[in-house]
Amino acid sequence: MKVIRIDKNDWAEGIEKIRKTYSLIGPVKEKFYHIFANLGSGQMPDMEFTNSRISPKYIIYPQSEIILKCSMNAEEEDYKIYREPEDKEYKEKAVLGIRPCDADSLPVVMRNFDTDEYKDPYWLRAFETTTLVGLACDAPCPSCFCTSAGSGPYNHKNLDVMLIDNKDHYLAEIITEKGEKLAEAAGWQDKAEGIADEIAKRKSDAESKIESNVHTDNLAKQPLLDLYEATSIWEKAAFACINCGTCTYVCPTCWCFDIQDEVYGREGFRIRNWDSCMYPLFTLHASAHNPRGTKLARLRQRFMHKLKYYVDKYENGIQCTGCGRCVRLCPVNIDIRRICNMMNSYDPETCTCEATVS
Amino acid sequence: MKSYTDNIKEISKRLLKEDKVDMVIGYRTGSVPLMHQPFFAQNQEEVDEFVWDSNCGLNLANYITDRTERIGILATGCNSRNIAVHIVEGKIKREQLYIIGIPCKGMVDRHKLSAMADGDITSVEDENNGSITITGQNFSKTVDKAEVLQENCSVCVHRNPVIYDELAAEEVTEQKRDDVDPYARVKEIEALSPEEKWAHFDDLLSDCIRCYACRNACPLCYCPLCFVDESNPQWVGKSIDHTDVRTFHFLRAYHCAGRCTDCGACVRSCPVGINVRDFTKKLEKDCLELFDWEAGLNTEQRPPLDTYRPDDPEEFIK
Amino acid sequence: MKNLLEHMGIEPERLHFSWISSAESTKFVDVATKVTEAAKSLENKEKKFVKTKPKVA
Amino acid sequence: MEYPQAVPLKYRIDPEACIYLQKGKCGVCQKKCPVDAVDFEQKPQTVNLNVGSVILAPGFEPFSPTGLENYQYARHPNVITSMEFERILSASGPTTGHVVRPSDNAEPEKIAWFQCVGSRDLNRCDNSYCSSVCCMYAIKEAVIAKEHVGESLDCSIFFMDMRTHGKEFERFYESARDRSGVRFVRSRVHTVTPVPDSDDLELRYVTEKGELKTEIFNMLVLSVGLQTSPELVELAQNLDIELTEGRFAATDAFSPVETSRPGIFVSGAFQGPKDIPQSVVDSSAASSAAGELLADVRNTRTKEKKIPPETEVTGDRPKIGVFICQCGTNIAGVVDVPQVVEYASALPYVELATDKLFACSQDAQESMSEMIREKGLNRIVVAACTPKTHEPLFQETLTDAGLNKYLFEMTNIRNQDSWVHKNNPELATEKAKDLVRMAVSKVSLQEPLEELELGVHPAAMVVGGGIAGMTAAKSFAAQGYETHLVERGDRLGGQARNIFHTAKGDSVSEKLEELIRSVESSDKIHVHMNTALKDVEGFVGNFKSLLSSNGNEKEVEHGVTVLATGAEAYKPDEYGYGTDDRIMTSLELDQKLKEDDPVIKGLNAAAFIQCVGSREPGRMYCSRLCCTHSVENALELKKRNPEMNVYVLYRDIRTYGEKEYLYRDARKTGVIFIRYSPDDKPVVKAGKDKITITATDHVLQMPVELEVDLVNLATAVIPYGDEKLANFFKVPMNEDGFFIEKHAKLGPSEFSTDGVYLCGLAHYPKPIDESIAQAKAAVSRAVTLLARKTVYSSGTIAQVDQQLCATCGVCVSICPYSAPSFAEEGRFAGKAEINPALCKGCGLCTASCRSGAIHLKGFDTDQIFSQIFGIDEAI
Repeated sequence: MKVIRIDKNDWAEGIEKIRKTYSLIGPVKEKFYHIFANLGSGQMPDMEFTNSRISPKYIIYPQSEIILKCSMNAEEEDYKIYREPEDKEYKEKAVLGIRPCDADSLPVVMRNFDTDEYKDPYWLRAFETTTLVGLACDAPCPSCFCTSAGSGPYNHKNLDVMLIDNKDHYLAEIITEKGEKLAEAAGWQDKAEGIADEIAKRKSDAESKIESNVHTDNLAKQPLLDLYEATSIWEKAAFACINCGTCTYVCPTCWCFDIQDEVYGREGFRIRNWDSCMYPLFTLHASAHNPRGTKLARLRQRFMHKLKYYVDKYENGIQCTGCGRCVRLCPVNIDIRRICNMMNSYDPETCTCEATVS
Repeated sequence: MKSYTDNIKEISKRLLKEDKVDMVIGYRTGSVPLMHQPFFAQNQEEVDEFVWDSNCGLNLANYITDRTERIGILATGCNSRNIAVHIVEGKIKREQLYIIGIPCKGMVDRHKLSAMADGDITSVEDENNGSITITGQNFSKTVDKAEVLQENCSVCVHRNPVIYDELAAEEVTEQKRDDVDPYARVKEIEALSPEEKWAHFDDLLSDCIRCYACRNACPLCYCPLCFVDESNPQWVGKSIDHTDVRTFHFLRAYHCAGRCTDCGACVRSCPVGINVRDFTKKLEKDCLELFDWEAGLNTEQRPPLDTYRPDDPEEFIK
Repeated sequence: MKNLLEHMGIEPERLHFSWISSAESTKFVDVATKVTEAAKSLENKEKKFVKTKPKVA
Repeated sequence: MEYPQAVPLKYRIDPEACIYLQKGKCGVCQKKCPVDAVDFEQKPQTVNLNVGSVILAPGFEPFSPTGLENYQYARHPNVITSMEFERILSASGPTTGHVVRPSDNAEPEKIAWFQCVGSRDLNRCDNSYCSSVCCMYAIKEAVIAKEHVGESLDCSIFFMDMRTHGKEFERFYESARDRSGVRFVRSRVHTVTPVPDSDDLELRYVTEKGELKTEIFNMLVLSVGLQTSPELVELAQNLDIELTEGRFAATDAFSPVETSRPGIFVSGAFQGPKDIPQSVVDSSAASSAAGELLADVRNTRTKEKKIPPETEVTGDRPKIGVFICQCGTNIAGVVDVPQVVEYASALPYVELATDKLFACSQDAQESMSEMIREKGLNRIVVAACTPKTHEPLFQETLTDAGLNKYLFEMTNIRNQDSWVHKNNPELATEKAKDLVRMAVSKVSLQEPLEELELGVHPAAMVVGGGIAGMTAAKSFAAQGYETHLVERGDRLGGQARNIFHTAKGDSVSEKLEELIRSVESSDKIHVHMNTALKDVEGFVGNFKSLLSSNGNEKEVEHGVTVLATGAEAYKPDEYGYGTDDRIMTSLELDQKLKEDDPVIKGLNAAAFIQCVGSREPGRMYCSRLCCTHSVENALELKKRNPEMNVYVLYRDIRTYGEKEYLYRDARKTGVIFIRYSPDDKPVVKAGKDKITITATDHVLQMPVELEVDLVNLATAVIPYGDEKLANFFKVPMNEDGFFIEKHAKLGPSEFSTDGVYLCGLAHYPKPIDESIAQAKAAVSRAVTLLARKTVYSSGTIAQVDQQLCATCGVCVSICPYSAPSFAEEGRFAGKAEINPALCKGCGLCTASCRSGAIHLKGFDTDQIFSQIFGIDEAI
């Protein structure tokens, strides 16, 4: 792996260069919070940020996305015949400053969109045309727990380039070919040698700042039905839950969607929208029966999916990268760390568990 | 404000012990700052988890809808008014409730405080002298609580509960409408031209992700099937198209007309910090001006839009 | 309802309430014409609350 | 066709004008008529009918001002009568509602109305009565004219007394003056002269201040009065019934619809000049009176109709029949009907589309019925005129053909299309297609609906034991129904106890005692004295009321309810009332007159002050009876002591109808009438010997001082405004506290709530004869229900999807008919449910249900949406 040095004075210049081939997305402060947004001409990413309030998953997987389109004009040929929209662009894009935890959510989501049986063309095309220029995390939040969720502040395995802020310059680890291509286009070629130790130290420093963690060692071993029936976990948590979709919408790894047909004027659109397992409509059957008709069932589904079903099915850790957004933004303080630890420590014999957040 | 917490614990323990109630609904300390969790206690140990300070901003009336137990519940001014609305609308019976009244000095605005902080807040100290200290990894700041109150609290004219069985503290002095103008912000918007108004709300809602936290945090939104979730007919599109987003907010607000107590739960719960109250406060003002009505001040009268009286104002008909 | 619509930027001219009995056909024509004209004469021609193109990805 | 509302709405030939009938030539109409409806051979026939009673409702004729030369009516085209002006205002009139004057079809800028043309006039005609209706219709015409032309139209009404004594009329008068800007000029114009070289008219009149003025108007409307035609006078003679001085059928105050000949009843303007609500009251009262007479033979001549069993259509593919009416040339003259038919036949699920010359005609109905059976149609669309009048007819055809009558949709391509777009036939045709397409898309989703059959408990309850209540109870009993008469006080009789004479001079107490006796002795009437209504449940045909009397509670069942709760006299705090015994209300004076108090004869002077508490802000209504009452008592005082000086201080004397004679007589006898204005009210000072009244004399424009020994305050009639009672039956009250009837004109004695009726002062102030008429009217309306034995609920009612109900109670609170309530038991206990018998299908609950749990059958969202999306295709 190659590491280069990007002087912050050359940073802007490089960005201007890659603008020609990439559309750029980066952190921008809007009102109170940072979001990932398209960078207009001349606009620079604001790299002095903790993390965006909402996860940047929408860059590849938009909240509402037109997937098919048809005419609603009876005289036209494709009247009520759905086709892929011709104007859908998959221009090369680069995301600047994405945090490792968010990048680490991509392989998780990919497990859903890229399977042997089914490949989601929209997600994959968007993913393939995206180059991720990550920014290693030196000041994690108190509610971050990436290190115990299979990610980490310096985790570069799902990035194409990882930047490390080093005062007047960035150290950039070029991880993939995509990354290489971008660095070339930007003209960042200043190789930094002999800094492996320093990076390792920075990494362990950052990791040591992660104060909280989740215990996941026991999750796979827990009998599924026991967890499912662990009312001591679910009852109190479900009480506070208001079944809003905040946690799922801010989560980088939640992938569920709903498909809706809408008519605008003389055109019809098939739109894919994020859905949320917190909503009563999520599993509502046409018969009006709802297998997850209660708040408790819905809340349990969310955590069981992330922390048990996923674990069992993919054997690849939990469906969570520890970004901590749901912890910070849940209006009623339902804390995935607490729930995870409860599930991990649940003793079916005594029906008790440890309700700690550490 | 220790005394509040202690009194609450004491009352709750007594109620449970005397078997007056099956549960007491209050708050417990949250795992992150500014975020206490609505929580119910069924025994003495659980009562010990109770806490009360200026981070108890969600409306507890949201948690009693259609419950059948005998419930002890903490209620500030606005919460108690929502309980009254619940009683009027048949969502709970007065006999089921033991209302522990909390004279309220306002809740702090978590959005405001986070924006003030240089980094993440790790702890919040609610001093009794009316100041708030926020501490993070590399900073500590003390601010006047009045400055960081939720906007609805700073213009609140019903801080004391309107119905209760017992008070957990002495009543606080009410702010008068002459001193604070609850509708200052509404008036600002009213003064804009239609184009500016449209633009204002476009901007206001531009961040909305339609997570429905505002709706779900609202005690008034208890319909088994919300109009936005209806699919036949589908009143509102489900995407984040701005027309649909606005339709949702506008109609939700309208459904709350004459019922909203400006508890601020919608704003507090919004993950992206939208001031949903720009809709609801206008309706509150209209109800006051047109019908001399404030929501939830008694448990008998129905809100004005639920009833018809021949003397209802009808200036809008030309 | 009218107040709230106006509050969020719908011009007052766009929503109109009148009592018109079934016998007052001329009044109905009048009112309908006036309201239509008033709405058409608004400076801003942008259709509000009309979905023309989905503004989504 | 005589006028658009004629029943039946058919053409007839005027034999006087027909060339064929007169000269035996022409006959063009016969050749042209496509259905051979013209028959010149028809001859008048004499039909003998054997009937038990006769009701006369022959109406009136408008006074013809042809003879009044000073008004130029016969000579100048721009002087027209109010009836002619009505036609000008009418959308279906000669100018299609455009206010233009006849001479040049130009829009006038200034119109004057002259009141009392052919009324209150003995010099130029012999109608000395007041026609009762002209003041109000003139104001209405002025206001509508201003609405049509615009604010700028100058409308002036020249009048003597403004008589807006009807319900809600005073407010209308006020708003016409203050909001619409109609000018009211108290003056009788003496000269009208055409302005040379123009089509205008010059008016010369004397103002209130005595100034002579001339003013030019573009147009003049003569508010002509009502009179009985000579033919009617002849009819009356043939029938041997007595007429009054004004040539109206003579009746008695206590039997206001009975003519002098038993078994012959009268209603409407033939009984006296009156407006629509009063005529409607009369007609119901007359039918009730006839019903009392014929109660024994009820239902002996009726035939029952056979209805085929209903075809089951659920689950069947829609097979829609579309019938498009040409309505003669009404529709076909504008809309290209064959094109619409062709279009309709290609619409989805349409099995058959055809046109009819007149879809409502007997043969068209029969062929429709046949086609339904033949083609197996299961949904029907009729594109014709208004469903308001014709929907029931077509639904009956469906029923006759064995189809559920709700599998039907009607669309109005006449009133809403061919009539309004007659200048644009092409677009009208397109619009007709749109309307038909919308109806077709809706009807395909229509489902058969069920009407609930409900029994009717054959008993009535009357609330209030006054004269109206007792009359109602007696009428029910006479028609064979058990009746509960509930009176909260300890005596029957109500306000009538306090009244001395009727306007016709009959003693009230005698008749009242007679009435009380007959009520008390009737074995069908159960009188509940000292009784309050504690609770009411149930609905039309099946009410259960809880009566409470001295702590004893009793439940009574009844099918109908009449509210006759009356009103009371306003107790004034003005004019020194209460400070001096010589200042009294009208009822107190009546008491003295009744007792023949010797004080009365000894009085030197007495004054009546009118409008005490009436026509005031906060009580903006005329109490209707006080003018007559005061004038009558003024006459009585004069009778007892002709030397007495009697003054009446008034704002407008409102002795409407033939009560005007009393006013005339009072003036003749020397009663002095002094008008005051509400901003300069008389001032009453009670001295030791005399009471001094200071007022401004309207003739002299100077203050006058009257010294009197007695002041009579004609105080307002105030309803009890009993909200609890109103709530029991979910009946509305207006801001004054009077009950609001179903329809101001057409339903004056009933409520919108089925099975509940009203009469007497609780409805509006009125004299005894009108109260009695209304009591009988209420009974007549009620008996039409009781006589049916069963009632059917409508199929178009709301229904709760209880899974979705949020139990918020908005529907319960907002329903004017108490139809929704919370289910008490079962799976959905606590959720709202709707009583089909109470639901009127108004849709209020459906619209106000936040969670969308309520659906209005026949107007469900998908049905309405299919219709709306049907329009979309046109855009």
